[in-house]
Amino acid sequence: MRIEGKGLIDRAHPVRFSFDGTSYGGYRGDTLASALLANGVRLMGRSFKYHRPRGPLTAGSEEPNALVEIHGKTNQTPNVRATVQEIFDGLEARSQNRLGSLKYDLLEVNDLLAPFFSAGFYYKTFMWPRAFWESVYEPMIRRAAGLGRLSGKHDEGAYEKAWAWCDLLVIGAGPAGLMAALTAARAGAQVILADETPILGGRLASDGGMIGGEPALVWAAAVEAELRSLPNVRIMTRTTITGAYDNGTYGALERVGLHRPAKANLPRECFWRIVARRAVLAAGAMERPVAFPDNDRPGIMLTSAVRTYLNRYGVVPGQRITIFDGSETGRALARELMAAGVQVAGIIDPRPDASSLEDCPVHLGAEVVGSRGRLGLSGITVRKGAETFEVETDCLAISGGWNPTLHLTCHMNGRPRWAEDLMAFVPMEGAVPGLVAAGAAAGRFSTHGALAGGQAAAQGALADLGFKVPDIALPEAEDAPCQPRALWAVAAEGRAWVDFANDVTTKDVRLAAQENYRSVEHMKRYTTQGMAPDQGKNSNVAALAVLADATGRSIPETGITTFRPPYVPVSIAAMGAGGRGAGFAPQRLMTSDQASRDRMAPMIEAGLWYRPSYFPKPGETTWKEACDREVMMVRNAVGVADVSTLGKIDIQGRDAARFLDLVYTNTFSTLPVGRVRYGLMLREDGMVLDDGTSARLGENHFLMTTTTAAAGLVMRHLDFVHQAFCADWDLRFISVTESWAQFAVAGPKARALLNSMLDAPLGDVPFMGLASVPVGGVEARLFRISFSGEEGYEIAVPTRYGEALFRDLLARAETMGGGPYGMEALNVLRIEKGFVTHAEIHGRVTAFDIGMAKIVSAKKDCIGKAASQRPGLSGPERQQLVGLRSFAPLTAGAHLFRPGAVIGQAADEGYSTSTCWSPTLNCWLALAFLTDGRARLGEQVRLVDHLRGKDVVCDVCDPVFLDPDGGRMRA
Amino acid sequence: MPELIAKEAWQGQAAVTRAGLVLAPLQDRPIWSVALFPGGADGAATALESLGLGFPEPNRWVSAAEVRLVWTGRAQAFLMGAEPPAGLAGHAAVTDQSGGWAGVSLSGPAGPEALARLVPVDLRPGSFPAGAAIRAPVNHMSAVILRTGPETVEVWVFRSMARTLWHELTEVLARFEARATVAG
Amino acid sequence: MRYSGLKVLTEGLFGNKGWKPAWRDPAPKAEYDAIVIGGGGHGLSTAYYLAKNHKLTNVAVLEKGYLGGGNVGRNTTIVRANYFLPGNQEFYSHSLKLWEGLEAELNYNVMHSQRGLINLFHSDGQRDAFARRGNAMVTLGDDAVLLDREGVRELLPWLDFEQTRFPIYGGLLHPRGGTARHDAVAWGYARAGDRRGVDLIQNCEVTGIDIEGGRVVGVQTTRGAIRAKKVGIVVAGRSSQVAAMAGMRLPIESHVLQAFVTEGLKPVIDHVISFGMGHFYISQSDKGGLVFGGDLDFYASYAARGNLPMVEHVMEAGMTLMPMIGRARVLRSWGGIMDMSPDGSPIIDKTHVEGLYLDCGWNYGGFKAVPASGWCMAHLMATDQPHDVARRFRLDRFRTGHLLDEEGTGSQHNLH
Amino acid sequence: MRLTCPLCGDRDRREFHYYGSDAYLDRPAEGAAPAAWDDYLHNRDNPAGLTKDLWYHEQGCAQWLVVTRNTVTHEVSAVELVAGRAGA
Repeated sequence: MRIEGKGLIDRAHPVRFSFDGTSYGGYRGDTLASALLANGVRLMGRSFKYHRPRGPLTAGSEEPNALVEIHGKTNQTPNVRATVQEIFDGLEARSQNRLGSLKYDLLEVNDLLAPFFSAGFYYKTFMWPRAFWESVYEPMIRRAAGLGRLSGKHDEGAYEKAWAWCDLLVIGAGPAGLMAALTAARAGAQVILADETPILGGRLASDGGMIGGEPALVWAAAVEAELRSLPNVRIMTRTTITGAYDNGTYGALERVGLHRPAKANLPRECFWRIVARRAVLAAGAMERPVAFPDNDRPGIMLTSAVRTYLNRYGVVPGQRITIFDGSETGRALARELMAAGVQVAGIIDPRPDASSLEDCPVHLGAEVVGSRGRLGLSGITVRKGAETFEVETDCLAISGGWNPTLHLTCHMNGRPRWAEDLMAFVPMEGAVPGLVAAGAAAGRFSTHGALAGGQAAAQGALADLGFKVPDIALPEAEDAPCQPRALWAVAAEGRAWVDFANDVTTKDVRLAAQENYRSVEHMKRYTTQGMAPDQGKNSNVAALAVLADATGRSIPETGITTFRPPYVPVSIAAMGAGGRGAGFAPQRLMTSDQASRDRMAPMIEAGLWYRPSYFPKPGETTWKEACDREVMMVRNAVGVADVSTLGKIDIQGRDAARFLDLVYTNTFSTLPVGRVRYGLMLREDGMVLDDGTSARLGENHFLMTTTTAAAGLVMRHLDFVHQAFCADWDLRFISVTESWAQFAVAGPKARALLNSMLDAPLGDVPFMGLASVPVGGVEARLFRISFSGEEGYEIAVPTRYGEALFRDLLARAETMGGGPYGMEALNVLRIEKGFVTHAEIHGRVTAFDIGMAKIVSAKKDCIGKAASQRPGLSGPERQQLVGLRSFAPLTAGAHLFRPGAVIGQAADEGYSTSTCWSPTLNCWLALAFLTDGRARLGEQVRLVDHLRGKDVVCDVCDPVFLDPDGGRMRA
Repeated sequence: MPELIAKEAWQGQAAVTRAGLVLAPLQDRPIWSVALFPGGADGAATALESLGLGFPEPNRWVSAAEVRLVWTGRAQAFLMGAEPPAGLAGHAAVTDQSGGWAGVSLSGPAGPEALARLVPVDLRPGSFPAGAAIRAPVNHMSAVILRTGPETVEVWVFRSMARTLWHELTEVLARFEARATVAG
Repeated sequence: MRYSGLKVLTEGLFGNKGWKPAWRDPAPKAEYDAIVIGGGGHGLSTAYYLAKNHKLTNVAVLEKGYLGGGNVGRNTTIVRANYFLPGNQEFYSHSLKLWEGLEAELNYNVMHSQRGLINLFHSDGQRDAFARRGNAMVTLGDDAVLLDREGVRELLPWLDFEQTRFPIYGGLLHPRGGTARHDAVAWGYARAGDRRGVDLIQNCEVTGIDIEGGRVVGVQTTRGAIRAKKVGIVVAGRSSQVAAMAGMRLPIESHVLQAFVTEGLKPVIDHVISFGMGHFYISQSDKGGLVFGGDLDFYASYAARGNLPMVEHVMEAGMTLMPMIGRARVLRSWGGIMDMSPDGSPIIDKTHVEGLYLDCGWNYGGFKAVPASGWCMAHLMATDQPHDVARRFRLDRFRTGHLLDEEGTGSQHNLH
Repeated sequence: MRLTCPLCGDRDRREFHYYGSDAYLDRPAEGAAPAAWDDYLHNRDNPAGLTKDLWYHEQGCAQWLVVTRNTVTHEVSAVELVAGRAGA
């Protein structure tokens, strides 16, 4: 029911929305919950386990009951708090967690079975027969459990992540937060003021009151206006601080587009990383419910929530309201309701000695011990002394006291402190370095306490940061002393809910104690209390109070479970913004990229790079046809491949050669200028890290190449070795991977191809030699190296000429029966030659394993040498690199056995790493690791691939299948 | 053979303006890494004097006419816009980085706010003033970032990632623009 | 008291008044035949199997906090046996077999759910590496199926097969892989051990290990000195500190691993799925929350909480792989402290002190190992001989080079 | 988590790569006993409290850093350049 003249909603802007298919009206500024309550709708959901009818308990993000699905045009969002979701034209909300309609939920039968669904019942049953768990019990449990539904469709919404920096982050814009922000802003500090709601003021918007002699909201508006006028202040509304992390980092979730119709590119949410030198936690406090039998019916809500609905939204959630509250706020609510013309059926005040002077019935020393109403509250049972009586009512406001909103102070393992004088937990000071709690969050519940606390917290932060602390007179405000109250549970028979969201009752907590799950952590985990969407915000303290009572301990002795981030649930899409599709990692493109795509080459991922898989010709229907052709093209004519993705590191200095001697197993100081040498690099633990070639460009100048996969790893490794062990050497190096485009030109016609384009004919460049050659007016570097086994060159030009050179190379190659080749052919060519890649040097192999022990120099130390000499890393029991040949297809990842051996782990002697059909040798080849393999050349092994149905006997041979003497490369 | 034709990192890419921000591709230019050898600072300084440049302090860049010297690491700077002067040899390792980097400029008062979507460093003028140059990530990419005007910031990344940079920045601007249209 | 469906019914009818404590709270005795330091999953299962397999019933478990308060209660609940190196393979295979009978063994429903685990791969090279793994599993007698892209699509049609950064080439399906209810495992072993006479002593922190003449004789605790003939250190997460009490310096570095759970959702993910190109694995709990995790935060830590960079990385991985989970909300994140060893594999071995045994270095694979770890540790403590399936988990293997490096990332502790 | 790089200033943890204990700086001399290498590569004090470890400013200046840090509170008390340390 809407109350004229009350609330901060915008009555000039009516809004239409729907809930479960029924259209309703509300106003801009309404939440879904306030608008539904205004329309007389109290039933908004079903509880998790028992499927009990539920309506809102709160008016905030801690809501445990009123969770709904929001449906957009293309997707849906489950578990949205109706108490937070703002309405807009066209908003479509649906209830969730029901089988049938919200009013007639078939799973309500669970409520009747409640005696058998006690805490932890599932640990004690569903064990027989064994096979029924996956086939019967678990599917049944899963279907009944859960809350809302995901659609299963990709989330195509826009999301954003952002950074912000400030001197002072103020969390919450109630009186404490406003005062803190104002104090810091006037000092000139960079201030961020964040509040979860769309407006500033916090509970001032719900509770009214006076500040500085004027209505509190007038004061708040003036502060807001000043803050908005200052360039050093950033106000972030609809923004919840979700987590406190190390060194002043805070996570925050901003609801950017959730309160309006979807709009292209408008983020739904933005996840902020706020870096704050200091922070003030001014998040207020949360009211606690009271556990009494059937305390969960729609219409029963917190006193503070009823007050918020009345004063902020101009809504009363019933026609005849009862208040079960032993504090002055309960009295204030009663007066406000009556002033608004709403009938108050009575105040049930557990205090025996409080005033009974109100314009409505007051029952002192009384408690609510029961409630009625199938889908919503229709009456309550009140007990006063020995007598009980019924009260007809459709809305009951309850209050069991207040808990400071201290959750963020626990995020770095701080444990709250029990304050007996407040009957509440308060933040442990210093729990989050740089963060200070103020106002109700620190247990100072009066308005004056909030203003003074906010100011003091800001002043402390300013002083720490070296700002001049401004002198601001504190406005006058109410400063009623806190009346400690703790009404956790009413002693009465029946199920009394502690955790509404997970359907945990006081009986469950007591059962946990009875079964010796007495640690508060055991109780939580056994009953699931505190693990629901509200994260125990409404139930943790009460549950442990009940546990303390059941185990005969005090509350501080019982302890408290901790609160973990996020403070409110955060969508995966928001924290993962940018990750969708290709955004997960940068895409690196070679200069030849477009030319390869122009030739219809499928591009495949190689680390972050994209490389052509093969270059299809008309008439070729499979990749293998293209691959075989490309291999033969290289073997018989000439092929061109872009190899720019290999890491290239330019190394200079008088100690450059000495450095290479340290990081490579073999010696580079003896390499003549103008020559290239293959090098093997180990990790310090002795395993092969990477391999590649390094060229000596000058006496003190080398160019190292790495594999594509390990380029970054090697750079980091070199930086470490340099900075940790030889920082004083005359040595500098830098990656030049991006500065050069480099192309392999391989095949018997490679030299002819180069000669057709170089500005001067190629002189005598020996195998593993290098030359500087002019091409098309550009000075190119030419390396005579081969990864194919053919006469091969790699020609490098500055990146900007890469595309032109590539296109030109291809055009010329094609006139000679050659052309481009892709990764597939490149792989076949190198397998035929027994060259290893990271398929072989996969981090568990030594130089010994791959037959390269001979290039670990005995004359010098190198990184990894000592550890590689551990006894377990060489010898006949090691699996060693061999070749396998067969006329039947081979697969990589198959395992090797002796022919005739019984297949089993004990007989397993190795595995294949790379395979191909060799069009050159007309058979299948594989590289493999085989126990004592080098001693077994000429033997046969059985290659078994269970997964792909292969069982082939093949010949063990040297891994260099083709041209073992290297005559073709050296030609 | 005919001359090889150079291709700019941003060949054919036009600037875009959204939400009051101008994202513009920058022309390629000579870029040389100048990395001082131990004890090479004085010799290098002498050589660099010919360009009118001193070696920049960490997180700073200096310029003379169109030539810049940008700090990029310990005892390392990028010389942008000119070939390295003679006389550096022996004092510094000089390495051609030209064409290996792709740069954009982002201009407009909200530039730092837009870049705060991708860069985990505060680029507002108060903490990133005139003459500032840093190494920092742009989302998952390594970058060199410079303030080149009161409302202009340059971002340089590896050339192979140019397309990703452009995509991520234009996406940021699109979101920014959408936010601006619903603000208030 | 035996648990059963009938018992739940009868107790339900009579107000659940008859349920007995799941375990006793005994005061520590002056002396035990064996003491297990650490009341986590591994410690509790060690004590249980000492009692059950080796008839040692004068046994105590000393726990500084509450039972199951460490990593057994803060993991992503995955149970699998998909290793490929001899040494690991047979151990996890044995463990999975124990899991398969665990409810009957313990008379406690640990909700072991063999829903199938799928490791996705994203290149030909990764496919071959997974084939090697799968073939090793089948060779051992376990189960593995290599799925191609269409095979994955059939099971997981909602993955992003079109736009994801690293396309899905296929997956290795391990049908017997799955999940279990983590707390229940600790409680089940605790209750079963208690029933066999094991003393479970909570809030009892070991502060010293008493050694005389190279032989262990007992421990000092916050509840007094306790003598023992044999002592097992089973305190993954704090191994370095407890081992230091016996003068040992372990090949262990402690790291934090974060995990996440969303709000409850109706069933949407029926398997355990792991991403091959980023650190991300996910399943859905029976309560409906999506339970997922990623890699370590990567810095040494005892804080049991993490930071945002890894949080964001995990979420971004989720968004590129399965953008349908975008609107699920993360309810809670937490961290566990991992014993990271230099090859990613555990240690179950004797020490230089007679009667002192060590079970540690579980990296982040400890949960699925709970049954076999206890089984093998109990065997070692009772017989002084390593159990055959744990014979390679030696403390000296880093010195000798007999490594068990499944990831191939080498001796850097945090890279496994 | 944030680290103050001596060159680049206060930066987010995501810019850094972590290696391990600063024990990695004390590489045994050539010919050292296997036990020394075992200790160097594998065995760690692994303190719950103050520690020194190695971080690489990969997304910044590419410097290796020695960070003095508390493994329980994550408080950072000092950051130095590996290359700039005494005796380097």
